[in-house]
Amino acid sequence: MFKKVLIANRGEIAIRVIRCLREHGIQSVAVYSDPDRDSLAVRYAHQAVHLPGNTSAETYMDIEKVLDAAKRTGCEAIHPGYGFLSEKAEFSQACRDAGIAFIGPHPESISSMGDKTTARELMIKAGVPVTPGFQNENGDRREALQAAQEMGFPVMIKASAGGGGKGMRRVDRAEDFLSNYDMAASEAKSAFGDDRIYIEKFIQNPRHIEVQIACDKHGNAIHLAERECSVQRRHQKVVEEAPSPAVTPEMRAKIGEIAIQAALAVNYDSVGTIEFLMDKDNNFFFMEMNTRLQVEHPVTEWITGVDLVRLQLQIAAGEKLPFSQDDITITGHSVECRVYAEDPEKNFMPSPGKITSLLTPSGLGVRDDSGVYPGYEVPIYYDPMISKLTTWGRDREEAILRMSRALGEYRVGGIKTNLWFHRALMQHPAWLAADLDTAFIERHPELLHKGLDEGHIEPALIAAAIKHYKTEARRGAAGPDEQTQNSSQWKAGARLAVMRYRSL
Amino acid sequence: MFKKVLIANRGEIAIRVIRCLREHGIQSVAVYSDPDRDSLAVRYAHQAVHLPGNTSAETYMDIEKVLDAAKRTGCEAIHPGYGFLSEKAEFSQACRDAGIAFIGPHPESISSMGDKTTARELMIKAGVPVTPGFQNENGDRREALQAAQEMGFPVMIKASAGGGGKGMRRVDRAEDFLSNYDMAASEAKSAFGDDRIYIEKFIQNPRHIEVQIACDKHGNAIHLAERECSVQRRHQKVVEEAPSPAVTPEMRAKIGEIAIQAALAVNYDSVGTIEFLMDKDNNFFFMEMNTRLQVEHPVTEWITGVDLVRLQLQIAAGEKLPFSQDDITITGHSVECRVYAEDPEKNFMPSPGKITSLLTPSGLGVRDDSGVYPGYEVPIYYDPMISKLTTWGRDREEAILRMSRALGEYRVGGIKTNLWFHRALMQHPAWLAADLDTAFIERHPELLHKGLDEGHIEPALIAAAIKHYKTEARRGAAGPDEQTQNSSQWKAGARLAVMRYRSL
Amino acid sequence: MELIATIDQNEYQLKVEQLGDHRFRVNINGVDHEVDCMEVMEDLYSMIHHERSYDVHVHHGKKGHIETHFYDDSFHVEVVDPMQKILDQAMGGGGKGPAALEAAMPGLVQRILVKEGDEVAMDQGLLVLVAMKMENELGSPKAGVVKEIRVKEGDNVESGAVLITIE
Amino acid sequence: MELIATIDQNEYQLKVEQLGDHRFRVNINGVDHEVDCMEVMEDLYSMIHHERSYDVHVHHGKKGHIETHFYDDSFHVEVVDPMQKILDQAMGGGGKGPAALEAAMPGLVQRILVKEGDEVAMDQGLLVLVAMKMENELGSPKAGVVKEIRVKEGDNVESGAVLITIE
Repeated sequence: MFKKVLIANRGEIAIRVIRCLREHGIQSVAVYSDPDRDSLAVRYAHQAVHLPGNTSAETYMDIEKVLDAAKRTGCEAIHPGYGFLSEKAEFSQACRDAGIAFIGPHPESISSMGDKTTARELMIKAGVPVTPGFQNENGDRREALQAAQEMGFPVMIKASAGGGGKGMRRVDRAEDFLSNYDMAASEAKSAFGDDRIYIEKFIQNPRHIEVQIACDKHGNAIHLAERECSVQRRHQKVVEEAPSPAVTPEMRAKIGEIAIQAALAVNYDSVGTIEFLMDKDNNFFFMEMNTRLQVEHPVTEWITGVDLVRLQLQIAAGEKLPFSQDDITITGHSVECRVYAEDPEKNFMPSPGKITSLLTPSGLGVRDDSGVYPGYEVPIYYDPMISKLTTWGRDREEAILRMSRALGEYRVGGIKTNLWFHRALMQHPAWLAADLDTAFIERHPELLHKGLDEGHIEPALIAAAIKHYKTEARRGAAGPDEQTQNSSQWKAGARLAVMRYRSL
Repeated sequence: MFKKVLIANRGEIAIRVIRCLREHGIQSVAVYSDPDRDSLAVRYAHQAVHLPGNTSAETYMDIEKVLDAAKRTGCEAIHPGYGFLSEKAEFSQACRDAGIAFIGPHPESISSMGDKTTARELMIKAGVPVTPGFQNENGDRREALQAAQEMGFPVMIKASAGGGGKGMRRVDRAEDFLSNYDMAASEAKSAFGDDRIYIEKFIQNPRHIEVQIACDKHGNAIHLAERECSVQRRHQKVVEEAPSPAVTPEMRAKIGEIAIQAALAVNYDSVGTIEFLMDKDNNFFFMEMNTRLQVEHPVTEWITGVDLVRLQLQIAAGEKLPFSQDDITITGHSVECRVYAEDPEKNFMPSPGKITSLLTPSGLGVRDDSGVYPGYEVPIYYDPMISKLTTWGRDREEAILRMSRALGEYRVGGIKTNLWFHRALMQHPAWLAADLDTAFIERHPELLHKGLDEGHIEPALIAAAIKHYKTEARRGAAGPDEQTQNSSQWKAGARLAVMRYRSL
Repeated sequence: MELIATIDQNEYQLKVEQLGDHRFRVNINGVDHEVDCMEVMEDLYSMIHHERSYDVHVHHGKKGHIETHFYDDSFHVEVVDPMQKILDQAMGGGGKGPAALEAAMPGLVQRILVKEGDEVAMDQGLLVLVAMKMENELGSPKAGVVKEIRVKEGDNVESGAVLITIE
Repeated sequence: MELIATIDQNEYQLKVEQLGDHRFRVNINGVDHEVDCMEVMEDLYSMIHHERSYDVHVHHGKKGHIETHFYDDSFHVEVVDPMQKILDQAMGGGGKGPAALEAAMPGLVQRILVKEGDEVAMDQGLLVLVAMKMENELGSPKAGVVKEIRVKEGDNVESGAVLITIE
């Protein structure tokens, strides 16, 4: 096994990887941008190398700087996390050239799967069902429009190099196509350094089902069941669960086998995920492969007991899979809520700032993968996810009830979060009935309205009155310079703001 | 199932129960003493009833006050937690008389098992192996001494009504017997309101092995494997694990069967624990039955996936056991470290005070059952346990490595804790080799010495120098009234203390 | 202290008095409520009212708005001093006069979608601000004419900065 | 600022200078160390020194003692000003003169085991204090004669209270 590993990432996933390294006596090296000097990752790692700059492009996505840090500190391997360099074939290649193990798949599989056209063709060849789509290689907007018209609206516009919802847009009418195309291309350029666009037929009311697979460098491959990620906002997953309530054991065996075929088609040699759309008739369509660890991997860890990061390390170190397919059993059910610094009432607008107080839930069947601590300032430069809360139960009902309980205990002061949205969701009849599709939130706008229980109006009035009273009392005691009600530097300036915010 | 339940307890176990009630839509009613107004239990419960007073006797152990609170708030059941009223047969009886369900066993089984002589006789009758012992019913010290001399020193002196190490003492020589007897009787009196003493042959270097059982009111009984609790300080468990590394599947089946027999001998109807001592030749001796939930129940929950508090509720509500023995499978291994506000270097002397900052660990396989939060003041009136940290792994090694990692992340400011002791323990060769007995800590005094890694001397000097520098800088800036270095009210007065502390 | 509070367009008359260290009397529409309210952490109140317990997080939103988060429920409460309320009504409410598009968070001005002098509708996109890895299209606070554009593409703006004014 | 620090009876000469907001220069036995040391929470330092990272909790023990807790290790460091050290040495150290048994935590005096005028050995039990549900037998700070017993059985004592003096 490796003796020292660099983590080319930040936030909760850097913590996730450092935890695993710590557990196995492997030295960890964090890299950090200017705003991340005070991050948990820096604090928990054995070593920390500064990458000067604020933006991703200057820091976590700068291949040369990252490799340089790994070489100087004597790392034998690099873990890319998700996002940033994790799905850049040239980074996997650069690691190989530098004689450093990339904890992820070999570059050829990343490029094959990263390019939507190649992936499509490979999948069709391997007998995997695919959705109609068009790769706009030359950047000709008119050609893209024509392809969209041929497959029929609605269509999805996606960044070819993308993932995580960035640069992704649904277009319902031909006249909206070009403006959306431009914006997606521009976002793709800034997020991935690649403005190529992929157009895909939009499947109505699909469920998002994905299969976790793991392949070693010796030709062994297993799947670790599926996850369902149908609850999305801004085309990004916000709640996930495993197993999917819509998948029967027979379907699981079948899509597991298809997923393994898909991975073997590119000689895959790490953990990865095959994403499918499932239509109302239980047909599966290959969407894409994520050639990396997923944000939502903890739900799979809960139901299988497998440490997926440890498995990644073992595979990257050349070890054989320690499990056969028969060793993988599913126990119970797990749900994940992504906790974001954002305002669900304002179309999930990010809400960076200082976390003035923090209470995280725990107890039986609760896991919180967090990247923050009390006093930490959520920076404006990166994704606003602050933690992933997951629960486990003997069945879906117990996992959901436990999630409701855990969300109740979760308290974040100083910034807005989506915790109350998750609480409302966990009590929603359609969610409880597992009546899901990727437009779930749009179909249920009542989730975005606060105040469920009339019995709480009186205590809400009392608490607000006392808060107002205390604030005024403090204001009276303080000098004029200290009359700011919010402790965050960002918030201070925003008191007078009348900014209007609209969904894209 | 019940609609409303009162929790006649405090601290982490009150939280544990409230969490379970919250998950199942049952209203929770907390009771609280004066110092516990700001406790987490009050905050998390639906209702909170004040029991005026500071001491346990005035509050949590006052049967009348507790029952009164339950009646006034319309509770259908009372959960006693552990300690306090949990093993008082008269409380179980009083609940029965008041028509309130006691979430624990019926009073007859508590009194049978609570009285060591009766329990012994019942066990001998049921074919359960027991240790030689003597119940001093009439309080005659001389008679007790004679019995001790007959069974041969060393002997253990225990509170007949007791548990949790209170009033428990080992005596090696006849001349030390009477003074220890008196002190034990006095502690027993103040802790349990009952000064009767039980004398028992001391088994040399035993392991403490206990079996978790569950019986419903319909005659069904199962066991949920064993826990090992050999690492003790002051005769109190400090680290526990499940399953025991010394127990083979064959032994497990055998002692599981014995434990079920023991429980059936008193028509037991709740969850409970049969404690055994295991000598070097793998002989088991019945020690006692704990007719309640144990502190260390989470390790069993980790390896079986069973929510033991939910099971208690189901049984108390008259439901049948939802599992048969065959449904109970053991997956992986779990370890618990009890986190105390105490100073291991001063013979684990309690260290109450204000928690100025708090970071608790999380992530894969980590559970923290805590009763505190940042800013909370650990009161001087009750047990100084602030949380129970448990981890799970696919095997013992992974669980221990994960515990080491989790302990590293755990940060408590303002009070002393035993976290560094646990960290040293988790790296100790004898612990790793599972070479355990109840005198483990005495045999390994090196565990009580700080500073393992020479490489940390330089950073320790640097940090201490900067801390001293900052403190002096603040002292310079502050007025003379603010020069107290410690924020706790208790600590402030202790700065000049030269108190000497000696083990009992 | 007298206050007017609004939840979901229902208005309540409030009166607050502090009786002790953590005891308050709050009068709602003429009915007194005595509560035991401890601030256990910053902005986190442990409130006991008739033996019912509430662990409530109070969070200042925009001016006068207080979010109250309970264990399993959340409310928006708008709180104003009666004097302020009268003043606001005298001003005739919003909608008239010039308005400013401000940045509620710091970010990078990626594209400006209008020119000075353009006529714009309410909510029409004026500017794209990149913040926290998302493109946020900011809409006009009112219908009117773009008076002044105070930033240019590529500018980094602080929170609260006036970006564009509309008349 | 110059200091003398002791770990496990090894003495170190230290010098501390603050270079910037969270930059310090600490000289240990003549060798300079420049460190980046941020106080991320109260008494919790994130320290980077030659690209090695330490998350260290510093905790004041008894006078001049600082506990440093790392992720996987803990140390006791005794820190004194050189001037204080000289003063202490001039005083001839401990062991002579009267000594007081004080309560390091609040509790209830359950039993007093000696009388005034008794001769006691070092560490001999003087008094039983009940605190946090445990009986704690407090031993004599030195060998000598019990001069004054300032408490009686049943007393509740505060932390720091002098219980018994020994001469």
